[in-house]
Amino acid sequence: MIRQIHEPSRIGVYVCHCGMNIAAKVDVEDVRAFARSLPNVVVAKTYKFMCSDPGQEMIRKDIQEHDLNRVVVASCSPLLHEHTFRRACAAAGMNPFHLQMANIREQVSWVTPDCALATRKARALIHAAVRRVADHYPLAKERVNVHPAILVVGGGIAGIHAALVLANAGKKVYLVEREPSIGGHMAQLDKTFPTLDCSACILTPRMSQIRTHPNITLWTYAEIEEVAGFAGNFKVKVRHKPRYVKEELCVGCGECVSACVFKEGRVRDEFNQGLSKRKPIYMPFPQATPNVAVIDPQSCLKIMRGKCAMKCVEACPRAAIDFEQREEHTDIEVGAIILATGYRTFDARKIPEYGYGRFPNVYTMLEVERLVNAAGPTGGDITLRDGARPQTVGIIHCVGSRDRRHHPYCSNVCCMASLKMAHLVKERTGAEVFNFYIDMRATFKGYEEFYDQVLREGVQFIRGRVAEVTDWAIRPAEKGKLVIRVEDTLVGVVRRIPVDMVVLATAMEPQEDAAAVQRKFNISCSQDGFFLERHPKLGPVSTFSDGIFLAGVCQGPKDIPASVAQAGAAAAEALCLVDKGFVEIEPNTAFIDEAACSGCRTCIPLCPFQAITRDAVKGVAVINQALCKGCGTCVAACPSGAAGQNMFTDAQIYDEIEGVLADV
Amino acid sequence: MSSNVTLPVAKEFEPRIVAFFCNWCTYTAGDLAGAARLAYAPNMRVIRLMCSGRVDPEFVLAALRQGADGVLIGGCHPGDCHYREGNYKCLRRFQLLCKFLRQMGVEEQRVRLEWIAASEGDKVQKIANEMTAQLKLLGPLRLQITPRVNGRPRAAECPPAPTKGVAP
Amino acid sequence: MKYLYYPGCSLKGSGRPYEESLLSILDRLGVAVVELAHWNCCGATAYMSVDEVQAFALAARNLCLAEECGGPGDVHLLAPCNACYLVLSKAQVYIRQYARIGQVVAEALRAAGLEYHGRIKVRHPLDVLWNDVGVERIKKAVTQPLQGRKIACYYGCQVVRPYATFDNQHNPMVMDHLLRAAGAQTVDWPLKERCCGGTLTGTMEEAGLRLSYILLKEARARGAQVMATACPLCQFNLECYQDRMQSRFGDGIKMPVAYFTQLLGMAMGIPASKLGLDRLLAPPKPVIPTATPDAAGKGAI
Amino acid sequence: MSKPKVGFYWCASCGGCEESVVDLAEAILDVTAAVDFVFFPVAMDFKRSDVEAMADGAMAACMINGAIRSSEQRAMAKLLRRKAQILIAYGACSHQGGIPGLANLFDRQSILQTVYRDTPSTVNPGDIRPEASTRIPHGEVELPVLDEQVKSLDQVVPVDYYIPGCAPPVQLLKDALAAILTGRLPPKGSVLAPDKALCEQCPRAPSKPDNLLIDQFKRPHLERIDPEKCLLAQGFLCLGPATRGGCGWACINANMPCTGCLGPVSRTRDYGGAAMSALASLVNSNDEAQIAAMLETIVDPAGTFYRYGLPASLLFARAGANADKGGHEP
Repeated sequence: MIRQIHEPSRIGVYVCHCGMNIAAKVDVEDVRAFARSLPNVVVAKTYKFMCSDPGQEMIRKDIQEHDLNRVVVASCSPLLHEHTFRRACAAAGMNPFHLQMANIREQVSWVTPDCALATRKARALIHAAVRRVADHYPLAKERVNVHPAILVVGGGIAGIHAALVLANAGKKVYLVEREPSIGGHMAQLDKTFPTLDCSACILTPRMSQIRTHPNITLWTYAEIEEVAGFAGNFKVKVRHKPRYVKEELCVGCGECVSACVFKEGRVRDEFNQGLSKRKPIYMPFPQATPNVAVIDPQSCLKIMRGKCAMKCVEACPRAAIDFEQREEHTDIEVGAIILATGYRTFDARKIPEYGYGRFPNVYTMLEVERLVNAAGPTGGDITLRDGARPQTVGIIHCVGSRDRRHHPYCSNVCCMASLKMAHLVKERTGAEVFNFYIDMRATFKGYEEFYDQVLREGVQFIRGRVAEVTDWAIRPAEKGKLVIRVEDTLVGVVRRIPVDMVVLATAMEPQEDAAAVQRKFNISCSQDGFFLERHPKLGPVSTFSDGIFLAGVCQGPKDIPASVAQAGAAAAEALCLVDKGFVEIEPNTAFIDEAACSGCRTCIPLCPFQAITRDAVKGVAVINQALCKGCGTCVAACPSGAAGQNMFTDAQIYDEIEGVLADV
Repeated sequence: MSSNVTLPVAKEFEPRIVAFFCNWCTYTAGDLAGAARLAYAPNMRVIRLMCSGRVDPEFVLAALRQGADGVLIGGCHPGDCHYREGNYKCLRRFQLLCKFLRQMGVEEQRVRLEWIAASEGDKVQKIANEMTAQLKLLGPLRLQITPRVNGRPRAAECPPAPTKGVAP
Repeated sequence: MKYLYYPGCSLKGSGRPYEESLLSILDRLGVAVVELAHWNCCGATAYMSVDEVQAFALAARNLCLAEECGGPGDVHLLAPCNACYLVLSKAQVYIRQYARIGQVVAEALRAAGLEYHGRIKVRHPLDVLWNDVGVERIKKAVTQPLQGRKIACYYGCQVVRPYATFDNQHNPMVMDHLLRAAGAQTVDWPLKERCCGGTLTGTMEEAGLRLSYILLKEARARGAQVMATACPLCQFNLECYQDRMQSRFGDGIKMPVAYFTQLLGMAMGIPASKLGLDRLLAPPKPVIPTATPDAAGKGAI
Repeated sequence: MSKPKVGFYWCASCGGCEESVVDLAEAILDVTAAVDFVFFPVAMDFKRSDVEAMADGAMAACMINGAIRSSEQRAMAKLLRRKAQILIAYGACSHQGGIPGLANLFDRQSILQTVYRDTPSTVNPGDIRPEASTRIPHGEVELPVLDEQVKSLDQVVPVDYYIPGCAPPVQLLKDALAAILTGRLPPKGSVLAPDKALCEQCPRAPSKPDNLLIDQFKRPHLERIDPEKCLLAQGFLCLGPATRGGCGWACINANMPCTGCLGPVSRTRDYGGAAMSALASLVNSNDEAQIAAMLETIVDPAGTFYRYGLPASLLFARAGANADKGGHEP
């Protein structure tokens, strides 16, 4: 701890026009003149784009020519360009932490319609910054080495792609999936739009690459329990759920499944969306990776009641079944984390007027995907629950999305998925297919062409949000059918369309535990509940927590190409971090002035990171700079002013308070 | 006699609000309000802190003393704190501070704690407007301040002069 | 919990069976109700269409009276008639949300020396039986189960829309659950909250009758033996015009239309006279065996 | 060589500060041997006119105890400031406003009403109040005018040093006198006491857990207090962590929690704010309602955290209470 007595302040103030973004509302010349009049300000200038090269160059030159030792930049949010201007200051030989920014764009010009008031507010913020910056003292970022391994959470297509990119780049990857197999939703799909590739055919090779890649450790049926640490040095605890089958011994022969005392499946088969039943011991699906059986403790007699003939154990030639398996934990260290936790589909029961759960022949899109699939419960036959073939099928778009009662957002993939389904149903059954849409959105490569193709195939499109699906027949043709009642907004009449089968294109929504995951990883969610990216344009895969990146639908609804693209981007960002080898940590840590500390220990229990301990010999608190994350909670609580925080000292904050309140 | 500091009374009283926003949620929400061009009353002046846990009741008192008519503290929603629990520590202090402020005749609308997530730019707008309107109705905070007569430094009046730092 | 009971005009007139049966079953279930003194018209139907604000003032007067005699805290006001339930709920929302309406109503109340503080919770018997009493208590009170009789539960257009939160607005189920608890079978039919014709039957008989006829016809098609309702006007439209429907549509529907409270009362073994069964034109007796007055009256009211 | 001249005066105070001088015991003889008391109304017969007659700066030092609340006290403070080279605020009232400073929670008018009309023991049928000037047959008599608010000494006149405490501990007085006599004084404006909080060498410090969180705030008069364990760890609101040390843990030794009479350390802007921040942070709950319930037992935050220093606090007095201007001198 040292007391720094610095030379008198020589401050330069730089007011940015940001084109017209600031200058249209804030009288930048007035503000500049005001700044120049403040004590210790030796130069004040305006410039069109301060963040541009010439802008930075101007600051750099001024620091040298005017011998500045403090700089205030009044422009956009410090969250956007603080790093830029710190670099400019450092380039001129000034300590980069002698910079303070005044946010006169996001917090002034963009939110204040009145020019005079905006100018006044800008003056106040600059006044505060000028006062505060005089209290700044030299600081330096600390460099911490980065652990070279990377964790990918979620084994859907996004997680799979990210893991493969990283592993192919030679990085050690942990891929953690909570289901018994990787594959995610893509494994459930039959065909992919718009090219109608077989989903399994393009996904399965990727899944087996994951399984065999020397750089990838795959843990399925496992969840993340705890995340501690920070960018470059995360400490993660992984919980392995017992599958009661030894993964290293099982070869996926399926003998145990046939041998199970349950002759028929009795449990809802998750993979087939409940359209078929499985046994308590089962293979998740034919291409499951790892290809290992798993026992469901909710239905296995041995586990539930302790009594069973245990035919499975007898049947297994490799003695892989182990009812003694218990939950296990592994601790790993990684430098970066990619979250690819995916989505779930909207529960169509929440819109009872569409009859899902009441009328047997109302299906969700994902259910019909399983029906269409050759490996599905009907062997690819699109049949109704009674085995009949539908003659007419209605596909309802935007179920749960673009709906203020549920999700206001557009779910992004439903139009195309509905087109694909319309094509498949027509192709397989020859049925007449109606699509009920609000707007058709077919915006990416090859999508519009596909829409056009489906139109030409004779699929009917009715523009209007469906009011209800009912079994109330009022015309003979409606007898025994489901009637879709809808206002056809192109014709301007209410229509009743009788169909045999209704398919609901349900929205993608955040995973049920998205909020818990968000807390675990210390990131944010946007209003819709999906994980929040750092910047919608310029940081679409980063989060506000350094070292944690997003891929796939966990960040927002998107289709397979977009998920894969984002996964690649997330992998690249993670590579950047890991390959650089170190991270720089903001020096905003707390510290204790030993000469002032009475050893009262108020601060110790308040630290969420256990960074504070008591030095028993000196009788004072000590803050471990490596553990401190810089929240400042201890500093605010210290009753005798012995704790301080770099970059946010009491003096700096009081100066800001006085600065913003001064009548300027 | 005591020199009671009164704010200059303009045609319409324009309250001054000091806001302490945490870096991760509320400050970001403030930026989002800007990016979305959600116009709001210009009376609020934001001071960025890393966490609402950094908000010392002394800051609130100092702001009121310096002429603020209201103070807003913005932090992450409970459970969402970037530092796990800083917002809860803030909440504890805030509740005791409010009790004291009530005794001191400071109306409860003047000092508020709001949880504003990074995505809630509209909430920043709403609260800035709401608070400005409420403070306009309440009028200026009439503190009866007696400053010290000599300029010699004492902690209660002047910022500690030398700044401290950790040797880099 | 105690409930203030707001009968409204219907339950003292054409809807008397509803009042009698409701009070009987509440008594049997141990739910205390006290009739609100000096209540007035809720402001429904024609009044609401002609002068909305004055209708709200009428409703608000009742709310004020209830607040005055309801003691501190939330006051639960039981409004069995669907129209009363809707208007009282709507008045609350409009007074709160629209300052101009709130002001006019407050002025009117002031003239009568009243002021409304917003402490009233307007409750429908369906809501109270489902949420406060609970199915378990009802099951326990059932002595003569309805023996699988098929009932079409008709909620009417007003009770779940748009203010009620106790049931789903598109496929309400509370009445179904209650009657199933009483041993009945309820039919799945899609017209639960469609219009019965309302006051149209009185002014444009052609239109009104058709709407009622559609309901009865579909209920019959679904195998219903009885239609259960929670609204005096619905009950009236559906029951009293069955003859006229026959002459107009050439289709004779003879279906008893009873208040759900009457059916619950029958299952509880409450004598017919205490359920107002004899006041119905087509009592459900032929399809649902009622308790013999004396045998079932034991320990009852 | 003549001995340095020293004065000692009281304003709004209880007399405890004078007692603290008597507590010097035999050491008082050394003091009187070293200095000449030229003004000490409690102990010696000097008049105001004696002081007025002195040349400006004639006293080497003058200590004033008590807060400032009346026209007379203000006039005396100004007078003594002129006559003394070093003016010392002596004791909590003079230093920070003290217990009399809690009167700033009320306006003057309501205080007068309470005292002269409302208390149960008041018998005052004519509602007679002290008047600044009263005409009697012999002429006009004057009483000091009661100010609107209570102030610390430095809110009236410039103060050179502070000796804190209610009353100041004898050791601090001894040290201060020694410093004055030897001329080895710290920079002006200093508080003549250690600048570390009381916990530093508290005899109970070893019993304080490192990770103390508080589940319940107890009130000392309602509970049995363990005579050895850290009081805060027992749930008593001990203000030791926020309060300047130097008192010799007198209260702690008497098994009572620190109430904060020595005031804040130099790094604190608002004593109560700092104390509230520390103690509330330790409340062991994250639930809003539960926190509120736990804080219920702190019934009087102003009286608890500003017992000795409301006038010196950032808010100074109850906001907006200044309706009555009657007590102000021109």
